[in-house]
Amino acid sequence: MNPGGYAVTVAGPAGGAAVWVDAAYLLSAVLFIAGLKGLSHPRSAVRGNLLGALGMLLAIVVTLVDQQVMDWIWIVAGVAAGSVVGAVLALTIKMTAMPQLVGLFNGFGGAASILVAGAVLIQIFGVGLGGAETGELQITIATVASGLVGAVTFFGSLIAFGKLQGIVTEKPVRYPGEQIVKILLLAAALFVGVLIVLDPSQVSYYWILVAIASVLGIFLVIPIGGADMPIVIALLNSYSGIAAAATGFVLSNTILVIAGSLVGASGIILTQIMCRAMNRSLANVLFGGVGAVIEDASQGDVYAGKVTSTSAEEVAMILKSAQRVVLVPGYGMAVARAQTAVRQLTEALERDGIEVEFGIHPVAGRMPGHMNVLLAEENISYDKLREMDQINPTFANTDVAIVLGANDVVNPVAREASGSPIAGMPILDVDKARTVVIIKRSLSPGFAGIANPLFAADNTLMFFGDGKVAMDQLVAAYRDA
Amino acid sequence: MNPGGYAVTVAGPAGGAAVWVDAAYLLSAVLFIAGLKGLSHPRSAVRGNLLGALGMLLAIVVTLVDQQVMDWIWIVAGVAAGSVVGAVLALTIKMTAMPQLVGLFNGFGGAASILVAGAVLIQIFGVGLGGAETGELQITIATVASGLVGAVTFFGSLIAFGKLQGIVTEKPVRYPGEQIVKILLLAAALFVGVLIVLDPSQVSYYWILVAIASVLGIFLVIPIGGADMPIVIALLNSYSGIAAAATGFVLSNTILVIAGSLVGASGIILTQIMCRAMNRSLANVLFGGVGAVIEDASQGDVYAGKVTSTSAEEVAMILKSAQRVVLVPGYGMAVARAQTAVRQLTEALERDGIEVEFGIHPVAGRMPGHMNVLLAEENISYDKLREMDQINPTFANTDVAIVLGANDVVNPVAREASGSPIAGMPILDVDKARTVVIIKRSLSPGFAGIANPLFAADNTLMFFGDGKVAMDQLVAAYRDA
Amino acid sequence: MSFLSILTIFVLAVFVGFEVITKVPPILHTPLMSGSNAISGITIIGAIVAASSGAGLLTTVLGSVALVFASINVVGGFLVTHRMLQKFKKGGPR
Amino acid sequence: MSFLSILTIFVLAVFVGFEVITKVPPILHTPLMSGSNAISGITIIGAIVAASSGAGLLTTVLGSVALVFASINVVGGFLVTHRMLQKFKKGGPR
Ligand SMILES: NC(=O)c1ccc[n+]([C@@H]2O[C@H](COP(=O)([O-])OP(=O)(O)OC[C@H]3O[C@@H](n4cnc5c(N)ncnc54)[C@H](OP(=O)(O)O)[C@@H]3O)[C@@H](O)[C@H]2O)c1
Ligand SMILES: NC(=O)c1ccc[n+]([C@@H]2O[C@H](COP(=O)([O-])OP(=O)(O)OC[C@H]3O[C@@H](n4cnc5c(N)ncnc54)[C@H](OP(=O)(O)O)[C@@H]3O)[C@@H](O)[C@H]2O)c1
Repeated sequence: MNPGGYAVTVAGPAGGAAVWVDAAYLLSAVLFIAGLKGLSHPRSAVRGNLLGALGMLLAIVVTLVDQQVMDWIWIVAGVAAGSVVGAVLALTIKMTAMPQLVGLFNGFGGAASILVAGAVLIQIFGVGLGGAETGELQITIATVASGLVGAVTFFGSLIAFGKLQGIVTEKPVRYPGEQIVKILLLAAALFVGVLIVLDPSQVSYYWILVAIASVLGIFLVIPIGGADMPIVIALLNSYSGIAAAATGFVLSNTILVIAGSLVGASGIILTQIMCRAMNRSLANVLFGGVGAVIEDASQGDVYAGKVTSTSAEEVAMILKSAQRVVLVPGYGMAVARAQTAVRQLTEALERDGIEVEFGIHPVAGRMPGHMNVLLAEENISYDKLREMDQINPTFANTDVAIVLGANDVVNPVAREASGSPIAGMPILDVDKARTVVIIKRSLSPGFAGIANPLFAADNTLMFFGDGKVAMDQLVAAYRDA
Repeated sequence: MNPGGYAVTVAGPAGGAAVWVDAAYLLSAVLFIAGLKGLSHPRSAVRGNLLGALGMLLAIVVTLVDQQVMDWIWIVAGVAAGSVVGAVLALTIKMTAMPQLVGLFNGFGGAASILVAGAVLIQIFGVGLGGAETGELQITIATVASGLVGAVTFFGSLIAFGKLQGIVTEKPVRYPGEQIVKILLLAAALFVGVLIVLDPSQVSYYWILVAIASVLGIFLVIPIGGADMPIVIALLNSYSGIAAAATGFVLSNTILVIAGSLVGASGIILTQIMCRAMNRSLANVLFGGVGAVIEDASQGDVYAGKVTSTSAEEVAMILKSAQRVVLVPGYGMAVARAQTAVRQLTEALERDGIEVEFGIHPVAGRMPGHMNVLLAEENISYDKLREMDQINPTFANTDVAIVLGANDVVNPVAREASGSPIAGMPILDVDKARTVVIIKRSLSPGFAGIANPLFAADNTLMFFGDGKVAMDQLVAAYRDA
Repeated sequence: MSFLSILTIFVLAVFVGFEVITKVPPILHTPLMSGSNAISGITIIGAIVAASSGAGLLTTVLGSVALVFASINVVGGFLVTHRMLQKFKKGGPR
Repeated sequence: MSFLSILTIFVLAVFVGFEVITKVPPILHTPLMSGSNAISGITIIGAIVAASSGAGLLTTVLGSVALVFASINVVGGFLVTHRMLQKFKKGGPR
């Protein structure tokens, strides 16, 4: 139906596209959706990702053919440079560094949105080419959205990357008046945005907007602790989708809108899942500043004289007589890169007919599903990686639960309705197992900064040491035993 | 993006709609989707249906306001007449007649599509008003689709209604060359369709198309047996959605397209679910002609001397000492209208602390979910209505399974990989219960026309009689016992 | 609206339909059937457009008859679905 | 394309996204994150349009730089997702 009251047919860069281009875009949208549907099972996931890549290739090729490309050299050079960098990064990165890599890629997507929206603005309103008699409002508002969200995404992602990579301090950087500063920055950005909408020919305003939004992006992420970065990255992932969709509104391009909104939805859902698994609100993550390690005065009291420490040999003996062992990995396994030793122990146990399963908490590690990726890399069957709801009822029949570098996700304090930061967070009930072996370097707390009474429980043995070293010792001891 | 090669901006009746109309249509599309999402749980289902109705109301009101209505009298009269008829039918129909009612409503939707597409064709190409310089192809093809699918839906639904209501013979009407007749009719319809596309000003061709498609609709459904009507209705439901979507393409109206495709998807999915639950292909249902009662010669052998019949008093005694009873209703319960007695028995049993659950096979009765509706009408909690996968593991701990007017869905022959018509159909494993009581009028077979060895099993008691009469007797006997 | 935008909307709506409907449990399949059937009465919009186009008596009559059919479908469909759904209750029979 | 058709497409795509993504199991959440991130590199289409518009050196340069960023996102994203997903195998470690 042709809107009569408010005609918004977009002239501008994409005005002359033929029907076959739109048809190809529709096909690639279907490929993206099919690709994401493929991710609903490990069996179909590889093919799903390939379908997504195919959709992208189709969209790119069609666009290249459709555009009367003037300077092929620019296009070729840009794509070639980007592809090489992307491929090298993707192929050389360690699996443990996956969170920061996704964050970085994410930022680049945001940067691209800023630049594209800026270029379109210049083209339509600055240079005067193309001409936008109608639909100015859609274009200008969408451009402002692209620039704002894109810049927050780019700089926010860079900070998140820096925090995870250790370039920027992991600690939450907090200061008085923090929230006010952020609100002022946002208000300033919106004000400039309105100016642009009112007079889009002032192209320089756009860059001012981008500058303010960049600072906002930095100020939004810097006060958040390193352990919360996964949530930030998921949220920024959603933003990068929104920025792409906004760019789609700028260009009246369906494939940008569809792909962008798919990604926007995906990021929001992952963010929600993580928040729910930690029993925290998103607002608390973004503005609450949990993540500072609070010194817990009562720690001495909790553990005093009740902690039993153990050795590789003792654990190996206990394992020899076990029938069912559950391994619970956490952030410490990723830090220590102990996953190879985990696989070796699993193989050794299974050779003796012992049943081995893994209990994976949804927020164990640094990213949702992080443990699964690390263990999958070691060729451990995804059948053995059990979600919280599946593994919890089985701890009662488990002889040994080995907790490797996990802390908060097994802290029974979460079950008590107290005022502790993790109260109400669903946990893995390892304490129900006959024997619990905890491998970590010290009695120091995990991310939430609170003591863990599990360490002092009667059926708990503490095996102190670096995750990898301890697991290697354990594998050797088990083989000798 | 404005397609350049093939401009299809639709002039015609809907050409002048304002942006707020489209916005309202988008809102009602969202309401439809939210409404269907509400149907994912009984808790939210009532609200979901109301949301859907609200979406419809919004769309109607907006359209009325937007159209420069000439003759209000026509509109008011039409809506009033239809609403009264619809309301009376909806409020007076017996729940057991639900399948035919849905079939009838469905047919009316198809009829509306025929008439609307025809009116648009006359308006644009016949009278010359509106004028369709561009986009003829979209309009004409969509009109042909509306007329063809709408007419098949209308007359197919009428026949399905007639079969379920007993007006048309329930038996599959088969004759030599049946498939060829259908193919010729379809070919003729398509040929006329092509003529219309080539020269849309020949409006009379449209009515020829509708006439042929109507005959096709009748010939498609009449050879199918009465018991397969639910599948036919689900499929025609899908068709009515497709016809609405096609009308949407005729009018370039988004809400018709969206609502139509939602319904199209829904019907197809229900069709698939039913076919899978019967382990038959859709082609087999539509063209295979199962449903004729095949006389089974070996029936006598199966039952000879092995059937134990029982009385209400004996069953009541057995129930008295039971701890867990599972009721398995089937088509016979609906025919006999025995559901009130079922509720009374349930209440009596529960008063004595006996656990009662219901095992509902996905294709028990005449419609997917049919048993659930009948039992819900009796205020039986949906918690107690168990799906096949949930109830099957519990039969081993069940003292008495009462099978009320069900046959094929409990026939153990289905488990054997033989050549029987129901081989491979998943069934309810009532034979695993300690005692099985089967209430039916005779030893005659169910819809699939094959003998049921369960009737002759050692732990089976046959309680012969009409479902309602038998249940009433049973309730009385149980109260007296 | 261009053919391809409407086609895109169609394809996306089919995806939404498939995803949403596959989540409906078997217990609600009959209400789903009658409820989605009521939604297919959306043709009523087309009927209003046709009946009020003023393009001649014939189209007005056709549109009005379509209006009767579509109204039966819509009103009857939503009402009967409501009647059914109201019965679905949790908790024992009283 | 009218604003409302594009808005309609947006809304439907968000619905499809929510429905499809909620079906992804936790085990695949990391690949989902990197894979959907790769899809957000669709801005590469916009970059091509901008870089090839011929509206002046400035837009060409902006477009080309955007092209570099977007290509990193796309190529890196799909590749790293592929690398991860290949590891997910059923059956014991060999
Ligand atoms: N995964 C996500 O998506 C996500 C997102 C946001 C927040 N979080 C938060 O992150 C936390 C994750 O829980 P978690 O149990 O996995 O981790 P955690 O509670 O942070 O505990 C990790 C433990 O690993 C130990 N560790 C560190 N380096 C080690 C090494 N080299 N060798 C052995 N042990 C080492 C530490 O103890 P020592 O220092 O004594 O060795 C620490 O107690 C939760 O609080 C969760 O809310 C997760
Ligand atoms: N639900 C669906 O969506 C659907 C769709 C298509 C096909 N079907 C087919 O329909 C069949 C449904 O299975 P079902 O087990 O429910 O039914 P069934 O196998 O057709 O058996 C129904 C039984 O009810 C008995 N009965 C009939 N009237 C009765 C009365 N007044 N009182 C007591 N008993 C009475 C009949 O035995 P007597 O004559 O001895 O009394 C008959 O054996 C399946 O074969 C299925 O494939 C269902």
